[in-house]
Amino acid sequence: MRFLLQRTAFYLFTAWAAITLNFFIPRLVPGDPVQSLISRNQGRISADAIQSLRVLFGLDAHENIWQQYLDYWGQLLHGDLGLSFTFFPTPVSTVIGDSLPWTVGLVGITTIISFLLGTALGVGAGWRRGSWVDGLLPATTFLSSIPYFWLGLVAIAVFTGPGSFFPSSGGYEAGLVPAFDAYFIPSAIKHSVLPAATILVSSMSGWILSMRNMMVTVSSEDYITVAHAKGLSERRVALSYAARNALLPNVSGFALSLGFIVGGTLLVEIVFSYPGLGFQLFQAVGYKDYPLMQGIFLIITISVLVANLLADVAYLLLDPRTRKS
Amino acid sequence: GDSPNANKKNGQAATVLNIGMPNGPQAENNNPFLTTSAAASLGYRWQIYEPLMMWNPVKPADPFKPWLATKAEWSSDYTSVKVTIRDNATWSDGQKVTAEDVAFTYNLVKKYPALNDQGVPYTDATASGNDVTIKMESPQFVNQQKVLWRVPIVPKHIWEKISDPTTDTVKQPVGSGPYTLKSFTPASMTLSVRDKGYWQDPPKVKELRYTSYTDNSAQTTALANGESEWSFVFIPNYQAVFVAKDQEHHKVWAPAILGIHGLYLNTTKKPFDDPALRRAMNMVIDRADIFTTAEAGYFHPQVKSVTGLPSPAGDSFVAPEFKGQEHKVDVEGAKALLTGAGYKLDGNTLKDKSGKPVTVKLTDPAGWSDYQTSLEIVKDNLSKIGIAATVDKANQDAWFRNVEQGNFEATFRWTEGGATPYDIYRTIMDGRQLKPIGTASPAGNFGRFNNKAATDALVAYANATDDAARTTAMNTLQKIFVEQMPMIPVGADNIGGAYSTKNWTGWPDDANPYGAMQPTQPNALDVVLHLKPANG
Amino acid sequence: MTISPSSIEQVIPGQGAMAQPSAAPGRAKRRRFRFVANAKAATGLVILAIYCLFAVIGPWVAPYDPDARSADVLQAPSLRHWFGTTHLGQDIFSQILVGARSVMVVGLVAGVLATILSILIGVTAGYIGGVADEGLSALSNVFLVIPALPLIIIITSIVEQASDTLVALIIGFTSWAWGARVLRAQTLSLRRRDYVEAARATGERTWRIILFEILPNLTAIIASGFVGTVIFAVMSEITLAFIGISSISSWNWGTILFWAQGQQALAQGAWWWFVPAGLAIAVLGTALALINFGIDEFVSPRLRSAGKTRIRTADGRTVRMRVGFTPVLAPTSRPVPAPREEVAP
Amino acid sequence: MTLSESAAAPVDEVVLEAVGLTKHFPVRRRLRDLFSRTPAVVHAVDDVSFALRRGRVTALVGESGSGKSTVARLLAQIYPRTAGDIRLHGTSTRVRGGRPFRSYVRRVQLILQDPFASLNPVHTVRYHLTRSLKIHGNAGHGAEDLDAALGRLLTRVSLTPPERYLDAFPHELSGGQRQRVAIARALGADPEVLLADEPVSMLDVSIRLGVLNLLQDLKERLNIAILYITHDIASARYFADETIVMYAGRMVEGGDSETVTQNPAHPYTRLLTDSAPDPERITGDGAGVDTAAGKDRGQGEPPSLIAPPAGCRFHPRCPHAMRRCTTDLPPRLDIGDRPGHWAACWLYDPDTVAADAPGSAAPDADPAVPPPPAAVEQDGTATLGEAR
Amino acid sequence: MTDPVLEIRGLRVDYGLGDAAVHAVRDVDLTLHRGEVLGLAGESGSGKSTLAYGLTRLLPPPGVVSGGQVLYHPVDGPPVDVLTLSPAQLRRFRWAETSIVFQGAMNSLNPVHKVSTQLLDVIKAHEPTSTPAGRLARARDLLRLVGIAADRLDSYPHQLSGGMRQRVMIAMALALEPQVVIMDEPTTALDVVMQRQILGQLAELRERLGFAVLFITHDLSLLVEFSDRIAIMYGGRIVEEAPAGQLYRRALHPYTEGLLHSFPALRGPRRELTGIPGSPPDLRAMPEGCAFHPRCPKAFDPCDKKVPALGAAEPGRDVACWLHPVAASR
Ligand SMILES: Nc1ncnc2c1ncn2[C@@H]1O[C@H](COP(=O)(O)OP(=O)(O)OP(=O)(O)O)[C@@H](O)[C@H]1O
Ligand SMILES: Nc1ncnc2c1ncn2[C@@H]1O[C@H](COP(=O)(O)OP(=O)(O)OP(=O)(O)O)[C@@H](O)[C@H]1O
Ligand SMILES: [Mg+2]
Ligand SMILES: [Mg+2]
Ligand code: NI
Repeated sequence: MRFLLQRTAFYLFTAWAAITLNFFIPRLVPGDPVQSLISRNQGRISADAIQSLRVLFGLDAHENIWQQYLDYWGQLLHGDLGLSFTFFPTPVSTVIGDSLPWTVGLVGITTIISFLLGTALGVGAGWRRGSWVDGLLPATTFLSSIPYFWLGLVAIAVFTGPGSFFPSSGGYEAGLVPAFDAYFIPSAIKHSVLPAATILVSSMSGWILSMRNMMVTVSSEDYITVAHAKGLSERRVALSYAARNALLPNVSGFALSLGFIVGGTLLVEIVFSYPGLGFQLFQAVGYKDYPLMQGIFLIITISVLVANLLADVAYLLLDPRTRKS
Repeated sequence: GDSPNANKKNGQAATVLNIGMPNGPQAENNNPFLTTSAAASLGYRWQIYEPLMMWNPVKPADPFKPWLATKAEWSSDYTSVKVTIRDNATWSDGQKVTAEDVAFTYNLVKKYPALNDQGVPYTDATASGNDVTIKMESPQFVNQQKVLWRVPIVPKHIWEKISDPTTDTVKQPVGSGPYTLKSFTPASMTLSVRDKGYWQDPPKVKELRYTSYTDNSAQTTALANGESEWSFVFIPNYQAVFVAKDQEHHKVWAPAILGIHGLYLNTTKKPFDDPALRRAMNMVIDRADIFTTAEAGYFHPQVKSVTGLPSPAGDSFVAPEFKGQEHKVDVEGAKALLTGAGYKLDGNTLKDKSGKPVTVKLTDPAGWSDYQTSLEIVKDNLSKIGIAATVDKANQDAWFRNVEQGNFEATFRWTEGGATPYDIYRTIMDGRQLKPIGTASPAGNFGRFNNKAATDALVAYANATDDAARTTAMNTLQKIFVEQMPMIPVGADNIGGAYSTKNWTGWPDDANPYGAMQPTQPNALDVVLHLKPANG
Repeated sequence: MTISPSSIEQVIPGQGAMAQPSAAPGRAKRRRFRFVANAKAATGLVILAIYCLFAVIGPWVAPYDPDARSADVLQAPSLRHWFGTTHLGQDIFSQILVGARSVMVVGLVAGVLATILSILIGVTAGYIGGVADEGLSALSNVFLVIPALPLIIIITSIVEQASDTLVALIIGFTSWAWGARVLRAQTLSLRRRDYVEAARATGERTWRIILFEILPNLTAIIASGFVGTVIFAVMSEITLAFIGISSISSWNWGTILFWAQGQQALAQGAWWWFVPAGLAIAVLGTALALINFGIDEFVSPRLRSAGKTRIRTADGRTVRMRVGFTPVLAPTSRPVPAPREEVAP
Repeated sequence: MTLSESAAAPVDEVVLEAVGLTKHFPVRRRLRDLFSRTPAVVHAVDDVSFALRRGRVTALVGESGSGKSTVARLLAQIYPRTAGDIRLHGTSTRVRGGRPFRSYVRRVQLILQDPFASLNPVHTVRYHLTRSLKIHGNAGHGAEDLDAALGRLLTRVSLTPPERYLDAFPHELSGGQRQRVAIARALGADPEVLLADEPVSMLDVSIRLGVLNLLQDLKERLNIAILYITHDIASARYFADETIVMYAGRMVEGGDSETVTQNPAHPYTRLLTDSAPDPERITGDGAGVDTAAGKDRGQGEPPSLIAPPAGCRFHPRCPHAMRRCTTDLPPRLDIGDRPGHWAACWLYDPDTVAADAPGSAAPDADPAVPPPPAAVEQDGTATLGEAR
Repeated sequence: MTDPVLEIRGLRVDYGLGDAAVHAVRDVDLTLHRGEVLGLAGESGSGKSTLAYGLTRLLPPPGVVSGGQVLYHPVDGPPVDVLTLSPAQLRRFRWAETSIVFQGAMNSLNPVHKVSTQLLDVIKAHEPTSTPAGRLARARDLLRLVGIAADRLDSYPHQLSGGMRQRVMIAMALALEPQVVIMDEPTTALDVVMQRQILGQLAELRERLGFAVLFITHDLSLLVEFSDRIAIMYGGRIVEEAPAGQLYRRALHPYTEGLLHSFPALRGPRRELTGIPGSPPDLRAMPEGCAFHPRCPKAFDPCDKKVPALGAAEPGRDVACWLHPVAASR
């Protein structure tokens, strides 16, 4: 109980710090959205449009920063993240709402698959050392050392093209409307295969390795020897005793690494033109779209926080030692 | 079933046109006035809303083509225009398009500066019968197309109910064009043709599918493999990457418009304040090399005329004395010119009159790869006359600021474009925009070019009430430009596109340049109306 | 970047399972540095050394000026241009060689900075404890939770002219948190070690205890954290250059990829523009990962012995080592001897 | 350094004295504690008083968690005390670090239990000893002095020849050798008091003896006062002049070692001695364990130190507990069999015993249990006779 | 009580293979009789644990059994050699016939599973046909047997004190009523009071259930009191084996002698403690001949040349020492 309270306090503090940081950082960014818009339309927005855009974005008003900070909190507490510049006047929350499902769907699910698969292989590698899974390690290490985006681009070059099963970009076929039907779902899945495979290939080795190492460490614990001595079946010893315990450190590692994953998959989304959050963030940075930047950053931070909180709860459930009341 | 995707398969080749733009995911926003809307970004606003007149940027001097208005009459000083609205047009909800609607639209733009993306100083619009009189504060001879061609006409009965038209995303756009919005997703939008009520023959294309690809490379790939049939995107080595993929059908058309790109020189910095040096530099810069190497041989059509006016769009404006005079690389000529002006070529180093070596720092934003490549070529070219150039890859924001504030030596940049060469010369030489170094001059004259005659000619051209005065002013501008060379012109803006004739023919091309081809221009509607099924 | 969570559980060298009283005196004094003997670490170090060498001499040995244009536009690899040329006829091999410096400098500077920060913050928090600890832990937790790459992208885009050093500093300043956390946990446990207690009881000053008693025992963890940060920094730098956020005025492998991507090298079939830089990064990453494995195995002897699982017996059979089922090499075929006469107790 | 062979002061002079020494560790507060006024603490050490004398070994015995190590750390001033006083040569001292702390530890040195953990694995023997000499200014001047001092130190703890050990790392030494290095490090300060916290419990039986003999030798030759902490009461009998028994943070019995071990007065001490393995107890049939003894001695477990039992802390486990034991804290009561032998137990207060039958408040009160022998006839001479 | 239940013949256990191998257990012969407590003593590193793990084949890598036999005599049926069992047979054999209690109970119990899970596990694995209710009742009985309230079944290991955990381990060891219980320093981590409580209980249980115990510790005084017979190990070999009382009163091997004079006794006259000079041998570089001779006060001519074999010096007493050449004649 105490543990959870403490963690909650920590999460609130972190959330506050992140939100504050979030507020100040874009304000330090020089340049402004209008110019970015012009540069995007090299030469095709007239000089006279600059003023109209400034008026549009409300950039001509000046307020002191403290007041802005308070307004920002006021807005946040009303669930209002402001209006995006890039997609003016679409609210940031709508933009995020549109891209979040894709990120969660692709990155989220793939990350979980990567974690589960990597952990399972790691259990195998750690338990039966010297087996084929162990032999896989050097190869996966090499693959995971390749930058995401490079792997993705090469995959596109190699696997896509006219007549190929794999589409080169996008989350679904053009002309389809997102809906749960027999046309859209297969298309969405088809489009996610390559990016998902890229993420899998480059992120899995981390899990395999850490799980393998934990398995090796746990395998030499006395209680494993005792489990063997008890004559339990190999499966039971491996899963219920060794893997169960080896999993514990990986759970919190998993939550913490979510932050890294979001950063990394940003690139996958860019490369595969996948309409997710990472790509939006990249665009927002490029277009100086502070409200969108802030919104996405906030969402990412909060989801990492929530993941951590969940990991804490999972840890609490998995490890009775932390549960003492 | 009732799935929105159910009929997806039966829309085959001859009914659908796939249009792509490399603009990233979009948010649902069909407000035709906002540059930030998906409708503007991808260009489908012009398939739904129509302008009063159609103008052809490829042949800017050609007369305007009647569209929603059957005719337009400018007052002699170009401060007001009287348009007559066609009486057979209807909105897609069935109501008639009236002069009231048009007047309402112009008053709306006037009332909300945020919607006035062309910055035309409207004062008033009044309807009477089928006519609308639109009044402007100042003469708009050079901005005619901004008034008649760039303003989408919207229905009053809908827009008067919109409380804030600057933030409304117009979920169900109702326009006078032949298409209505069928579906919207962040990456793709579908427009379907209206059943009835369009004022001219309905288009053959039953459905327009817009896809917003995340970047140039994705768009190019889509073009290459036929997913996209029409787009505007920079394709490096387009012959190999795009055309070669389907020699018969994949085509690129990139006509120049009256807007150019070139090397701005800071005329306040020594020794670049010397026109002789600037002209010598112009003489060695290999525009053709830049065109083929940096611009993939098509993207910024080479500006050949010494006046900096692109061809053919600018041909009719070229002064008699410069007609047919094309820029040629002439290293020896440049050297002679320099020696004549007191410079010394000391081995591989050019020394100025005071004996200091001439060096120049070329800057452009890091990510703009065609500009960067251009600078590399310029650097190479300048070395031929002993100028040591360095290429600086700047941060984009810093670059914008520095260029506007005059903190640069030489930079590649564009000029504004318009219906006449006025916008080109204004961007380069307008003394009214002259600001001290350190103060931003966002509208132009980045090189701080200070020439009263040029400014006077610009003012005269914009305010002139007769063609003779305009011609005089234009000739003066060209003469000053050629003699002073405040900016070295290299290429022009193109307003074309990459397209496929596999399913649709009738695209504009050199043989029939009936309009701009970029899918985001108002002409896009005209283009679609020209299309015919390839096998039908 | 994924960091194996197991590194938190690491054992201190000379402690725990390794502490066996019977090691012959006089052998291998500095076992701290013996991890070099680990095959993986050695391979990694050799590769890293080669990279470092190129980082130093790259610009001198490069056959061409990486910026120089030539008439050989977009040439496939040949004897003249080992890795082919770009659309401007620049020599890609030279670009890779020259780019190595920036990559290595950013990696190392960021690694050093992050390591120093993580030591300062982690060890201080762990050793001092109390309010200072709470504050510093909260700080590092905040940095841990905030996704690093997006933060780096945003901060880098703030700076107008992000030089290599600056990029390195930004990466360094944003990526110390994980190391600090691991170090804090480890320091916390070291602080309770008897030898620290003993040093205190002997009368050592606090700074000496931290510097001479605690830090040396953290070397493996610090080294592994350093290597991890270097990997992360290199990847971040390359990513920043690739997506065009950081300045690309100096060559690094990300810049090469940026140009290749801008010119759609792959669509043009110019694979040589793309592949060498990617492989150079991957090999560097693998080398660093190998060093980290080496350190991991050195630190945790259980992992080290985990390597050998099949061993060859004298008579040529292979025996599989397996937890729970000790192999029997020569089950005696001797007949069961007659029970000896036993006397009841 | 001097390592004075003949101490100036007389043997038996009190060097270090603990007076009413108390240490409470604050417990991490739980949510519900916010509402209680008294903060929860671990009563690790309560009201401990004893004196360490020059040239004598005082043993502190007690089960695990009884507070022995805490006492040692309090005396070494590594922990600040909650209450009580520490007197060095009669002067009250309280040091918290810095110069006063160093000058205190120069005279009072602590040796830790685990020789495998108390030497830093990354430093050589030379480093450890040099530091100790340097900190306390015993290194002399120059490298030669230092080498000589190092040599003397190692010789003192019988690690000869010194050169063989000086540059060795701890992992290259056996447990006994390491413990000797730890002792040498303590001696490097040339202390007057050695606080040895279970210095041999981690060592093998055969090596153990060597280290204990070394301590004995140091005591005799250098006249150092030694606090020997152990849970092995038998070794206290052999090596300590005086033995103090602790239970749950309190001293329950004290006296000279032979008396306390052979004729224990406090029921807890008796439980301890009865429980100690004793080969002499072989009954011949092999089933050697005196199960009966194990039975009637309190079964339970040590009490919680956060909320220790009122009265005598042993009463919940004590077979002789009386009602008074559950309420009043027993004072030190002299046993009278030997001078200086005392126990904190109401059984030795005749009034209390008269008022209430021993065992009446015992956990599972069993009237059949005979009263403790010591309470009835306080004559330990029979056993003591054969002791020396 | 005379029939053997476990016979170890010439058991050799190595760490590693080939030249790098450390021979931790060398040609050990040892017999455990039905129902007896056989104590195994010797200083740290003499190979006691290695022997225990080796004979049950639980030695972790790089340990290997390099030779010998471990014959188990079931109550009915022919003896089986544990070393030749297949993994499946071994699994069935384990715990049902031979169970083990290790030194650290905290480490022997899986911290993330309830006591009940770990107890029921073993019953379920060996008696798949039993009903859950039946198993639960068994588990309750078992806990009661070792003096722990049955409601502790739902506790996690960390919620129990060290003594309770060790008792849970003992209960678990007895769950399948094995013939042999091996205990490797089961009480070293506990204090003496707790140690006595547990050993007392164990003795009682053995009385009731009749299993044999191989009791390993280096605390000789504890062994003497608790076991029927004692075997002394030194440098990987058994150097002496005798009934507890006899061994205590008169040790034959100088090493045993030394051991007996190394620990102070609480009772009785103060003995002179001589200890054993020198330090334990390095298993990698064992001295020639008798491993003890470099430390042996009585070493003489043959000691540094030939390894003395274990042989009956007196009825019921075996010793491996050249001082007792009877042994060598075997
Ligand atoms: N730093 C601390 N914070 C809180 N409680 C402590 C601390 N140190 C010791 N204790 C508690 O104080 C009590 C006495 O501990 P101490 O280490 O002095 O016992 P001990 O007699 O030395 O035991 P052992 O024989 O196991 O070494 C124990 O209950 C212990 O849990
Ligand atoms: N993994 C290993 N590799 C090499 N030698 C080992 C290994 N494990 C143990 N040994 C050695 O084998 C010998 C026997 O060890 P073992 O643990 O059996 O001794 P023990 O008699 O049980 O000692 P203790 O009383 O300390 O438990 C020791 O000398 C030890 O150093
Ligand atoms: Mg202690
Ligand atoms: Mg052992
Ligand atoms: Ni709780």
